[in-house]
Amino acid sequence: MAAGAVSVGTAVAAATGPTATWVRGALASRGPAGVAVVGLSVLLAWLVGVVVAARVGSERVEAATAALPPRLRRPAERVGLGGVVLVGCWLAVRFGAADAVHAVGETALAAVRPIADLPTLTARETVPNRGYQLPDGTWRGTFLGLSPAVAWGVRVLLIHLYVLAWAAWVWVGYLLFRAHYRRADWTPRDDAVRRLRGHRWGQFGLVVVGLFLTMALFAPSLGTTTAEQNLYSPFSHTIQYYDPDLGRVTEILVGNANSQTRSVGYAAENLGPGSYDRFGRFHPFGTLTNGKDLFTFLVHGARVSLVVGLLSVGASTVVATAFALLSAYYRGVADLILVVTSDTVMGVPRLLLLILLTVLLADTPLAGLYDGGVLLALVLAATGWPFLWRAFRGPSLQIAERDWVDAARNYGQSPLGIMRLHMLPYLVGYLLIYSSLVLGGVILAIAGLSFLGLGVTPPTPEWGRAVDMGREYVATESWHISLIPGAMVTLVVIGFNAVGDALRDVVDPQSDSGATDPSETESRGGGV
Amino acid sequence: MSDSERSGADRDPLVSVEGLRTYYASERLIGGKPVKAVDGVSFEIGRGETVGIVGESGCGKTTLGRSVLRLEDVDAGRVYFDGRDVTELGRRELKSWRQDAQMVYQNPNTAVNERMTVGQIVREPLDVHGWGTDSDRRDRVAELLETVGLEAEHYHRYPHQFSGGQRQRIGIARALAPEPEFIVLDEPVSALDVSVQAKILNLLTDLQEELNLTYMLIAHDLSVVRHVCDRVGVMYLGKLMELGPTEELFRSPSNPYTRALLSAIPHADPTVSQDRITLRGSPPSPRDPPTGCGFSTRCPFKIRPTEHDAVDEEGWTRIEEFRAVLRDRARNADGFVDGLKRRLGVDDRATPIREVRDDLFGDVSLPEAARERIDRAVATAAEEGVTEATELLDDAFGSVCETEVPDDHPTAAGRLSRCHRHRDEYEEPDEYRTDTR
Amino acid sequence: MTDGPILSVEGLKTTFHTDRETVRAVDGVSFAVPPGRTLGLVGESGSGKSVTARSILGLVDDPGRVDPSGSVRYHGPSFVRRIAERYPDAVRWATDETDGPDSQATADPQPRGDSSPDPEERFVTVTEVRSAGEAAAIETGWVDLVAAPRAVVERARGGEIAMVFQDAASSLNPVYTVGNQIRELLGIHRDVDGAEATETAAALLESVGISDPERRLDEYPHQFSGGMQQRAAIALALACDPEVLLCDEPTTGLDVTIQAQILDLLEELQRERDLAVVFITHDMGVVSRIADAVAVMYAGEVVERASVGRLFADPKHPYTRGLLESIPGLAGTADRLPTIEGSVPTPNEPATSCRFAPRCPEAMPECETVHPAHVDVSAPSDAVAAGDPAGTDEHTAACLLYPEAEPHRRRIAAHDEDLELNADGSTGAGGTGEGPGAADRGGPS
Amino acid sequence: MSRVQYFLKRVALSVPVLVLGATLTFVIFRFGPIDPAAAIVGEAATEEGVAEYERIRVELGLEQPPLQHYWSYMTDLLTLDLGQSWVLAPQTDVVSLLVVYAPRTLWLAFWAVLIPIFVGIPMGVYAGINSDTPLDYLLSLFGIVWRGMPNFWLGIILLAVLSQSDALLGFSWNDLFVETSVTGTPDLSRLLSPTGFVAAVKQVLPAAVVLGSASMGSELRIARTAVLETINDGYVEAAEANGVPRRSVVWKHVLRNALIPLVPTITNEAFLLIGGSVIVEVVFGINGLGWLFFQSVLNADMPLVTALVFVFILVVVLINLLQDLLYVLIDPRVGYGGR
Repeated sequence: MAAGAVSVGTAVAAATGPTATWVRGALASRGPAGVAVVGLSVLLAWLVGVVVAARVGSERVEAATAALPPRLRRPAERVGLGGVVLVGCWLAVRFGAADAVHAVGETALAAVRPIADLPTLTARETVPNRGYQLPDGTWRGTFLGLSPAVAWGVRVLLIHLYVLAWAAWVWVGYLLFRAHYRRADWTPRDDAVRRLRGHRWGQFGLVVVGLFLTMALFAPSLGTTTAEQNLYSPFSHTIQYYDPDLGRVTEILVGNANSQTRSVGYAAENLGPGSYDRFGRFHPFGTLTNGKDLFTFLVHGARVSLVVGLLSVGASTVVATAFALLSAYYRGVADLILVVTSDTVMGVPRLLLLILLTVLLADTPLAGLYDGGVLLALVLAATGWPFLWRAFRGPSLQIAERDWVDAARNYGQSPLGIMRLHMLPYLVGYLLIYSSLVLGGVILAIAGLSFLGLGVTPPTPEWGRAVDMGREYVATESWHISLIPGAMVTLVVIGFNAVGDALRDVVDPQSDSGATDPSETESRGGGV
Repeated sequence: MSDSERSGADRDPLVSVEGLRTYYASERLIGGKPVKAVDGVSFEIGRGETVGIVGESGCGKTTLGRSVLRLEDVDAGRVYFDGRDVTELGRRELKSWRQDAQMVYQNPNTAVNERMTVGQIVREPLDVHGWGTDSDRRDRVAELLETVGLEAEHYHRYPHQFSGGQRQRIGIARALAPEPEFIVLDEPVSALDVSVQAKILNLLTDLQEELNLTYMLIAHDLSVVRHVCDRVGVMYLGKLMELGPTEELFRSPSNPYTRALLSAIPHADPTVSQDRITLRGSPPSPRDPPTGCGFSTRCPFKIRPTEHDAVDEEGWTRIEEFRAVLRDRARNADGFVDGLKRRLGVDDRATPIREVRDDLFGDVSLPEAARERIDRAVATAAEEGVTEATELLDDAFGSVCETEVPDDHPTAAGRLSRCHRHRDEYEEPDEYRTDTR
Repeated sequence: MTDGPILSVEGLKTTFHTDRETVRAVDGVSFAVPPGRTLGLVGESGSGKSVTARSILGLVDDPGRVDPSGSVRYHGPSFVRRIAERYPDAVRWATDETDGPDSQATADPQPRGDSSPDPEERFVTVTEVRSAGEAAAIETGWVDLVAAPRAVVERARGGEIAMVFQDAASSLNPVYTVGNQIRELLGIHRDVDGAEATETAAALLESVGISDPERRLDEYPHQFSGGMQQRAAIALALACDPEVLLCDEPTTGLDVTIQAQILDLLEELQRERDLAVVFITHDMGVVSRIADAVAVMYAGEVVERASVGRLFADPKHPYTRGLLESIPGLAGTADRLPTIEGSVPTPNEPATSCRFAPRCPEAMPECETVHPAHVDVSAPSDAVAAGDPAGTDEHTAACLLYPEAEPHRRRIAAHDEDLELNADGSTGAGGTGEGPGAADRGGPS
Repeated sequence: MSRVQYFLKRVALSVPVLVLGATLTFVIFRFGPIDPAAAIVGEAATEEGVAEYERIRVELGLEQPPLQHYWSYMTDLLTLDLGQSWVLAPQTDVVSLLVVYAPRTLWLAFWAVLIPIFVGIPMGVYAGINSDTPLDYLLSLFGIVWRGMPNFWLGIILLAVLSQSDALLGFSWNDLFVETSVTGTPDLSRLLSPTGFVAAVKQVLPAAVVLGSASMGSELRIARTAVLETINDGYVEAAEANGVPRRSVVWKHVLRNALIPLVPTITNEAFLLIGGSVIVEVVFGINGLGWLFFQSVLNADMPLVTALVFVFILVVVLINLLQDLLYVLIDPRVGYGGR
């Protein structure tokens, strides 16, 4: 222990000199911005320190700060600890620790990759659906020589069976665990599960969400063709088809083929749902105005929506939960500051803020990540947390009033411990409810932005863009371009809302509806 | 006041409270008055003793209990625990002291965390204070559960699976876990049915004997207090009105409020004929307490100004009621909207003060002097305002009860009562009461 | 005034059907209240007191249902007369004179079976008709509020039987002034409105002890203190001008000094208006203070009935005894309070045994198999001792220990016999006719 | 705390929101990734271009030290001196732009708020009173679907249907009552003449229906829940026990209380409309504020963008205050105790 204290002491001493210079420099050269940077660094150090102190046990650091007055001791410890950790991290980055980690990771991946590369039952390669039809009507290259539609159908079926099997396994496993391994013979969650079993509307929502998740997770296998080939770089891939004019199998660039399979509103140039094009390609939902396959576009679009949605909802939920716990536990000034901040963010209509921020940040490096997806997620999270915080604040305040929180304070539980053990578990229900409602809203918002040509950049597929493409053709032969993606957005949003409703009924049947108000607006992501 | 008067006769004090004040800040942004929840309370609790604090809702008894445990921010005063000043403790000392003083809560539904198993609940204080090893803690929890009349097998059950009485036992087990010396019992049985109540009270009594605990029992149910406590303090509007050994206090209450409170308890025996005092009105808001003695607005023993000796009992009742109406109106007239209404002359719905007077005094005969004062107040209310009229009446009919805060008066060995009537120049409450009957 | 009760409840049963079980919240409750008297209905939580009160007014919400085998008889003569006139088909004539021409002239009934095929549907019973010259008037009789159609029950609400709830704060509509709410009821039940209604409303508020009533009329419920809210709720009930007042724990949650005020007020109002009061509470002290007679409820059943003096002086049922002994302060200064083991069961099976048996210190094997019936437990000597030499004071208990004078076997047989007799009869005290098979079906799932 | 004090407190709380909101626009303007002056000048490498760039920087106050600039910027905004547009409509005052564009959006928003209130709430109340009937389920389903449908999608479908109304509906939308086109900006100059009024309403109606569709769903659901909850309240039972007829229970006691949670819903929806107006105005070709904002963002007309954002914040703050005012009027408990 003594050694620890000494080392911390030396580290602090060593850090003091350069830090002081840096602080002075920062303050002098950058004025208010410098002050902000210094303040933020101290805050960051403090936060890291709190986390570290919870793990390490604070006795070791006590010696180093013994000289300070008692009021300052604890924050100083935290900042000191955090500083040490941060400096350590910086040194590690500076001297190539990251490379080492990277190398280790690569080695590990290399070991796993062969296993991952094994053919799977649901893979496109196992059940291929791409081929060409000879004049005698037989198909080449497809699974068992079946027509592409049937082969594709078989694959879709297999994937869904696979997912179903997983779900069944999880459910049976849970029941077994509950019956044989869990020590408590009853938990509050059991009641929730029982209520869910009688909740038809929620089950409908779960099925819809399940289908959506399957679509996103298995997008590469579900599509009739690959995204790489059909959507991203059609001019770097070729396909074979039987050309009746030439009377033989010919190769053509996918891009060139696409230009001949466009759907632009009249019978001569339209490929509706369930049709084959002249290159033997099957289009379950028809083609887009640029001749690309709508179904493939949609399944990959689902993936983008899901990733962006989860990222943004995850980020805003974490922020909102932390803020809700803080404002409910400390109240007073902390709460007031958060009220004003969130009111300010909510004061700008959300969609306007989204439009503004996506355009503003379009040229920053952030926008390059995941074709603008990461930026979109961050913007959605930054504009969305106040709504969630509002929703969590009420329940948090109620929970903070409970006697058990008081009792925990009375036997000396720390504020963090109280928030984690005695408040957070009660928020989890609300967290799930609002997250699912918000996810629906976020998917709407993403679609709305891409409808306006913002957000995720082409050619990355996004549902809203398909709706936009088909705008002028709604009343024509090519109605499918707008209608199908729009209907899917609607269905998915309804699905997530249904899950949210069900969770609300299931988690807390007596919950007062005061909490329902924000959800009603939140589930729509700013009026899209 | 000597210490022996405050504490139990022969015990050394474990907890002593001196001039404790706990105010809640007003929710108004500007110009709000604080709620004086606890307003200068002093008492001592001897080791192994049970001191009861009784009072009606809103009198500050729960806040007092929480302030003693430092669960509320105290505005003034000291709380000594075993000679140490608890209000001065730093974070670390406070945390370790927290083991010694625990609390049992009123509502069995909110007292324990329903997302944790019984075992986790009882164990948590042990975890927080790093008590023993993991298996030590388990054993201790099992032992505690059995101590409070539950079973060790209940470790993995959730509170939902228990009845109100059993949940209360869980709460008690949790309070016992850190081996405290002192427990604040905040209405531990008031949410329970009578038959369950009795069991919990028995349990608490047994535990006290077994573990040599010191209790501070907060309750509104006087029969519970009478059954359990060695000494009782009666609270009204944040102040201790009377303090004394239970039996003596119940048998011969000194303070007018205690008398009224005791006489209001319906006795579960119809053959006992009670000399009932029914108080008028409800307790004033602690945000806006009366000047002088807090009980003066409802006190049937109130000292009356000598110049109105001729007014009879019925006359006084009416006068007090008239004053209450005016006070009430004056308070409402403070509001912005009402002020505006009055200025615009829209406020015509409320009966003019004159009619109130006619209603109240129409059928009683008052001496000329008193009647003259009242008429003057009515005129003032019409000309200047209700607040001015109220002040006029205060001048005319007010007494020491409304102007001076009474001190604690020792009324017998180990007993204190806060009432002006204990002063030499006035009749003692019991003398007064027999007089007027 | 008449000697008979104004409200009598016979074998009232209310059940709640859920997916998992059927809870017999009220299981064969009987009692009667005469005008000007107060019946105290006491019991611990879950004993079915409040459901009883709600069942009387037909206010039981889904999934609760009042079993048609029970009856709630309201005897108010003018109401019986009005309903008999309004629903002539539904009148059943219980007396011999019913066949006489007088009665037909009275309410123009067609008491023959032809027009009203099902006697079960006749919810108005007339027992006595007084002829005064040409017109004859129904003197006594009752309306069965369980069998009566909804419209009749709704007419009885307020004007005949009004109710005061436990939580006054929530039983007053927060967005209307107190005056508005009183005036509404005055308009419905007394047909007064305008300035007259305001005056009456102010008088009502004054009569429940609210000073400066005219100003208070314009205030909203949240501006009243807890005690005043309860007073206002009582004023609302009184605005209906009822004959019977059901008070569902009106003082629970109030401070003792305020409780004393409310109890005083109720006593005074009862004296003034000759109200019959059913006072529901769990507080033995309050009952002893306000009630004339007491019915003790346990798990949906009344286990003991007596005048208040006799019940407290000489409780017979082991449960009543246990309850009284466990009140702190009553038992003197004993260190330990006597307690009742166990807790109140949920009555989810038909009663084929004594529901108190598992907790009863005096239980015997038969308690598990025989459902006790109410037997008279008042010895004449008791009556004299209790200052009621006439012995009119009913005191019954549903326990196999009684009648005490009988030897053990005769006693059990008495309860058993009673039970069979009830199974044959139309209304039973316990509803035990279904036998053990029903118990199996109703078992916990 | 009285009701007036409650309201004053809310007003006081909206001041920091307004100031912080304006600060936010300043940060975007001054420190945002887009240099406003560069965006106005465009890519001009010539000397003239550089001079022009410098001139605009001075004009916009960008050459001042940040704090000084902030001060003048804030005083301008808070005194409603909103500056002028540079790219979209060069040398035009923002205020004069607002005078042209805002009425169209207001007209649209007016109908988009009104339609849900008069369609959604009655439906929800009906569903709540007759809960668990087939009609209730049907209405609830409508509410859910309405809420789930994206505005842009509903808009283009409605456009398609109306433009083909001859074939699909059997009548021509364009010629119905008065002649209008399906898309386009309503003409608000002739509102006072009957035909002008009808034309203006008809012109904006499809857009308003689309814009209000989700609100309609929300209000339906909230009204239903509110009614269901109110029906279970103590005073409803007490009123029934005291013999208040059912009609009167529903109309007097239930409805008034059920309205209270609807107030925030309606105002919340109202400010969602501001955001939604962008999409609807783009789809229906209405030259309103939403359209103006969208164009100014796309053209990086930063002075106009920030001025518009401030205007929107102002509107939201006002709507919030309106909500509080309605609250104070409708719920006498506001400001007392916990509320």
